[in-house]
Amino acid sequence: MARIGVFVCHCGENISATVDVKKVAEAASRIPGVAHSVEYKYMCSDPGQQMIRNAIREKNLTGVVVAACSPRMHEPTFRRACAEAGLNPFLCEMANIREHCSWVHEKSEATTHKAFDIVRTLVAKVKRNKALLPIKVPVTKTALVLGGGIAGIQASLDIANSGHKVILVEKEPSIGGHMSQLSETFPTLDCSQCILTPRMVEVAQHPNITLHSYSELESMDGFIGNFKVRIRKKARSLDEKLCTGCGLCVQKCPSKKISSEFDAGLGLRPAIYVPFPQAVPNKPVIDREHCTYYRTGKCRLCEKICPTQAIRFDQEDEIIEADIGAVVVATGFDIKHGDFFPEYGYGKYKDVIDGLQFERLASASGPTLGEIRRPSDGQVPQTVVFVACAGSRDPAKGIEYCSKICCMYTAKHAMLYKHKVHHGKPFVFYMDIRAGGKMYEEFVRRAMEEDGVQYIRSRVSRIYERGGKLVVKGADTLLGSRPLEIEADLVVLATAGVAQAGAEQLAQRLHVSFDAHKFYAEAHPKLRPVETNTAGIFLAGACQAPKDIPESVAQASGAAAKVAILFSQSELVREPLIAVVDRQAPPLYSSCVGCFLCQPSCPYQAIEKEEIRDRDGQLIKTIAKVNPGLCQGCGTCVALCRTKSIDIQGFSHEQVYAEVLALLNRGEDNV
Amino acid sequence: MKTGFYPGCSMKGSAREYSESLLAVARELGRELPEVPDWNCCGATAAHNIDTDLALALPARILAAAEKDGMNEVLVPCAACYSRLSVTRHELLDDEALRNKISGLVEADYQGTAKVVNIIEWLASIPDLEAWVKKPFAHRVACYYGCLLVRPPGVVKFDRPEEPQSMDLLLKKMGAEPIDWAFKTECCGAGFSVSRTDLVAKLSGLILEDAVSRGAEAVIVACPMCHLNLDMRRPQIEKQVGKKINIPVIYITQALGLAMGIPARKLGLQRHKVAVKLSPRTAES
Amino acid sequence: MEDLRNKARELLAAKAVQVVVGYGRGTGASRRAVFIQSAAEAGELLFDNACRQNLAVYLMKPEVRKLGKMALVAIPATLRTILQLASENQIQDLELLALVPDASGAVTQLATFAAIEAHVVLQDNDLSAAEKGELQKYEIMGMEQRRQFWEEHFSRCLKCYACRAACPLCYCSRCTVECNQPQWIPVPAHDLGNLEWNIMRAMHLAGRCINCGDCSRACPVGIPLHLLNQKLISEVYTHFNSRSGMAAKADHAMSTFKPNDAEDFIR
Amino acid sequence: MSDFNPKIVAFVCNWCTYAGADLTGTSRMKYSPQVSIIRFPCTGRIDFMLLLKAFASGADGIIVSGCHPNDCHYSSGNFHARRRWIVFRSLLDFLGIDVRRVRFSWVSAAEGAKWAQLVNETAEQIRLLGPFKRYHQLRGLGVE
Repeated sequence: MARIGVFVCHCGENISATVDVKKVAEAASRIPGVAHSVEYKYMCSDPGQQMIRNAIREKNLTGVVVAACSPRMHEPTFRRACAEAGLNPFLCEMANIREHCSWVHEKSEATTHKAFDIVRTLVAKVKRNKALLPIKVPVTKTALVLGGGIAGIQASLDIANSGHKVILVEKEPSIGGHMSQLSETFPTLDCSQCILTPRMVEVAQHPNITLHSYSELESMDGFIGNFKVRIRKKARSLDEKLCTGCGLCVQKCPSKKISSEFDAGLGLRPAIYVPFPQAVPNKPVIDREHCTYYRTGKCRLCEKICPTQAIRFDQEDEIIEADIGAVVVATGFDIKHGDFFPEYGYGKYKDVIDGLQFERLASASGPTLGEIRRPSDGQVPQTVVFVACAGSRDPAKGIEYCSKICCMYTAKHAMLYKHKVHHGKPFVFYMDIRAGGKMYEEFVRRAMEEDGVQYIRSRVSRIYERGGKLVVKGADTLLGSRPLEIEADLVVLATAGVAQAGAEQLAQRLHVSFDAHKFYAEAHPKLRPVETNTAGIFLAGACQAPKDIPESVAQASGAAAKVAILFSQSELVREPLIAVVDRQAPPLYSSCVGCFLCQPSCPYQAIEKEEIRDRDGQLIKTIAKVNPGLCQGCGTCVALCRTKSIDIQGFSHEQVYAEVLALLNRGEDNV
Repeated sequence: MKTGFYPGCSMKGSAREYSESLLAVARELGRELPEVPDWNCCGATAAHNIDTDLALALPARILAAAEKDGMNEVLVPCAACYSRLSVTRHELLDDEALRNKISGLVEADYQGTAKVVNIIEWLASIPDLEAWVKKPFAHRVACYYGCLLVRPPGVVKFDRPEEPQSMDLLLKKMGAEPIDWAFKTECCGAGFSVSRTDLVAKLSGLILEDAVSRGAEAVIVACPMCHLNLDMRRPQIEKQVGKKINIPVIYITQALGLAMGIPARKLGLQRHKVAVKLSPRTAES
Repeated sequence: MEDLRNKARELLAAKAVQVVVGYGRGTGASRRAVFIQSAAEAGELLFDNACRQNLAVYLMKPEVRKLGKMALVAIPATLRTILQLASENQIQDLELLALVPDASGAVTQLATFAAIEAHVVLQDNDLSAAEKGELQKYEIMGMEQRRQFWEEHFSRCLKCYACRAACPLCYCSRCTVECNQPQWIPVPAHDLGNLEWNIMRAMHLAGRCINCGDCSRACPVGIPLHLLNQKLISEVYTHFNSRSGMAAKADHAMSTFKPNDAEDFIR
Repeated sequence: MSDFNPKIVAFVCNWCTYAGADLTGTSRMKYSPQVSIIRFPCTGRIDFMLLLKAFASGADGIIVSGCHPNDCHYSSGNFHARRRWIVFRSLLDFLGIDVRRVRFSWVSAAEGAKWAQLVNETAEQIRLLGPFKRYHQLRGLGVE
């Protein structure tokens, strides 16, 4: 026989002002199975909790209902109090008579009556509650970091320095990401590579970090603390152990006219190449699409001259499997390319370039060795127009958001140009200047005031070539919208920051969600900005939204801290409110008929197939099984199951059925 | 499928040759184009500056008449009329209350069943147009779309508003070589033709200069207003730019008519201010 | 007919199957299922327009299944049932043969799910014009009239569960009606129990029923149960563009979703 | 009829509508006391049989509410629920059961005002429809 304790709270006057709490407690004492029913001014106070603990011990209670505020407020408080008195915390329920009753109704009989209905409902439920034990899951203390840009590098170093193993996966031949392509960085104008490359080397040499460059995530299964990943290490066509990185092959390769990805298409590279001189690892890759040997079957020059015989033409992709406890996704972003601005002639005119291309022109390691020379004829441009918001904040282009980094890098570009071409005339076309950040506004003002960059508040309507010049048309909206034309030698478009190609596919592999623009979605936009909705997977950097370097680094350290918190425990403890498939005695074994219609309904892929076999190993039946590590307890499968073979702990069939009947004062719990 | 024809005022006046060439081509293609019965002015640029209800009621009356006559679509060759008719249909289909109100004003139950199509859409819908081409129109042409044919993008939705391509594709089918140029959708000055001819001369001058500088032999248009400004205002343009510009301005239907072997007179080519003299070219050149 | 008998003889003689489930003579002009286990008995097989039962129901009966590999004389509904059962992991490919007699009496043998799928796409799998017309008749009735119609019918329900026994998709080893903790559906055959039983059955068949009509034919008191199933077949097809029994591996309408599933009542 | 106090059961998910109803409380907005809430983890958990049980046990109206599409705490439970309700509602209607007695809604954790409005609208609707005698008179659970 159940012995339920009911504790009705006044919440000062928050409840007692409209609900007759004495009457509720008195009526509750008459519910079958209620052994103790009291009211008190503040149940959540120390003396209030002590009343509950004492009653549990003295009256030997088998369940507790606290009629007070919302369980979203104090359920943990009262469950803890029950546990302290030796009652399983899952045998405590809260009847919400404040938010759902006293606060929303006037003082009346009906309000008191409703409060009692709620109490009776929860008494009916708690009678059917079962003592549950928290689920403990072991944690594999190795982190997977996807993406070797500045965010991935920072996250890897922070996790590794906290004493945990890291596997860093980068899809390009070298880590470094977009930051390695940049010339200087705002707002300090220090050289990007000078501050980045030491970190890259640190990654390469860190004993806790295993780096897989030229690799991609193939698949991932499992759940927080217990992921299993498969990484595809693409064939570099050479033996990395033998290769010393001497670069002889790169110098001698006869096919040298391949557009360089690192130089954003402005420079050339050979078929066997390292993306840039400071690459980590400093081992070349053969680009099989362009290599003469792969195309024609002849050449093999690199093989002949390699002093360590490291070239392996027949090398195949390798699949590496690993057990992982947490994942940091730091796959970064891209900028909008392609036939996106026909009105700006982007992709049509050689001298209409994007921001990354300008970075390469301005970079000392770039194709022009840092001299600003335009791509079409190598001349130094005398007039340069920079167009901010090329696509961003433009619903007509399908990109409503602000790409956030362009205002700052455009100011930087104009400055760098002016520093290199003293007599040059830089113009910036902008909508608004968004320079929120430490020393950012000052930086933009410096561009305007010290370096004489002309800022024109105007959208650009069209850019076209006329007599070797690029005519940029706009209207100066601060000067009465006077139509305006500038004849430029070079135009730099700050094209919108967009999600990486393939972001969607990766999201599906990881089971994380993304927004309308394919940027990965954080679990909460304010309070959980580095977590995803999938436990154990964290976000860092621009894969979540366009971000600048300091922001990416800060988030990466945040994600690393989350990983370190996870790894600080040997076991994860989770609430046991999960679905369970029933088990019965032979010959039925389970009422589950194995139709697996529940399987696709699970958002967490938690439903597995379990084979029931006899002692000889003969298959008797295949039934569903819920993986307790993956199940998050939504209960969709429960409502779907025709044989009622799946039930969910904490919201079981018996519990909710009894609640419905009790709420309407029917069934065995009626008064 | 019944396609009606809404000429509007221009096709009966300053742009007679547009109408003549369209009907000549249609006849040759075996397409009937009955006029919308009892049609009225679309309101053009004037109505929507004065009264929004009037601006919707005038086109709604035309469309309701077409609907009543069993027309499934209405061909509107004038870009300005096309804009007014499609905007009206778009707005009335979007808003039931407004539709009821305007239906009441024009005393007709407007349903929106008749689609509004422009000349490009109509020509593009003709299967195997290439097969009708007897004498390829082998010239370098600048396809000039003007402002209203492809805009506003939320309403017309048939080509992209910047750097449109549909007219270029049609001209390619006729054997022409469309050039890549920057003034496809720039303003010609439009309705300022009378009140501020100086402005028209300046804007249209830029258009013609760019077309000529890129080697075009003809400018192809699909709008009476564009034609008027680029052709009839040529003396003012020439005065503005300070040089002679000989490039002819041809309606797309005239170019098609020539390619189909229809005599120039039937296409009204003699009506232009700027003489249409195109040097013959072989297919290779 | 001879074709079918010969095929059965051949299969049994070659031990390709252990039992041929087909139609034989029933009471009067009716046809009933026969279980032919030897070539000698094959002469009992019949095939004509009176053969309407969905023999796939026997696929899920353990006593028939234990006879061994089965060849099933199949009408269009049977084939779709086989695919539906396959998609619900109840039968494996190559576990059975389907024998499909055509109007001329010639028999097509379908040995794999792939072959059945290829055959099924060519069938007319939509509700027939007559069925749609009948549905519409009730759809345009007033709510109160519909309520009375069903109240009258359900008042005769005996809770004999013949509908369940005849249904090839009611194969659960424990039906919701047999759950008593809690007792989801009252045991007595009173109005409430009857209504809840029939709602429950229709919901559990939503997105699964292949419209064989055996439930209505089995009902001893003549409740038009097929109408409920046909209504939901039509809803599932209209709203989710999904049809059951078309493929051996399929997304089930009620366990999948599309983010843009349209409705007009959730406000 | 004027003293008819309908009984309305609300089946809501924990993460959006339950929290939304909490917000109604913290904002001290008032609504009709005829509605009581039963908490579920997700709308995906709500079994259609429970709705039948509520009617059979004397409910005059039902509210079912959860997270807006794309906002589900479990990412897709509400999408599954939506399919279920599309089919279930058509079936009830086909059986001549008045679907105006079941109100489906999406109420987010931020929509305290919407919850109050939803409850009041439903209560008003059910008041107009009167007691669900037709259903309660079917012989069943304790209604002998």
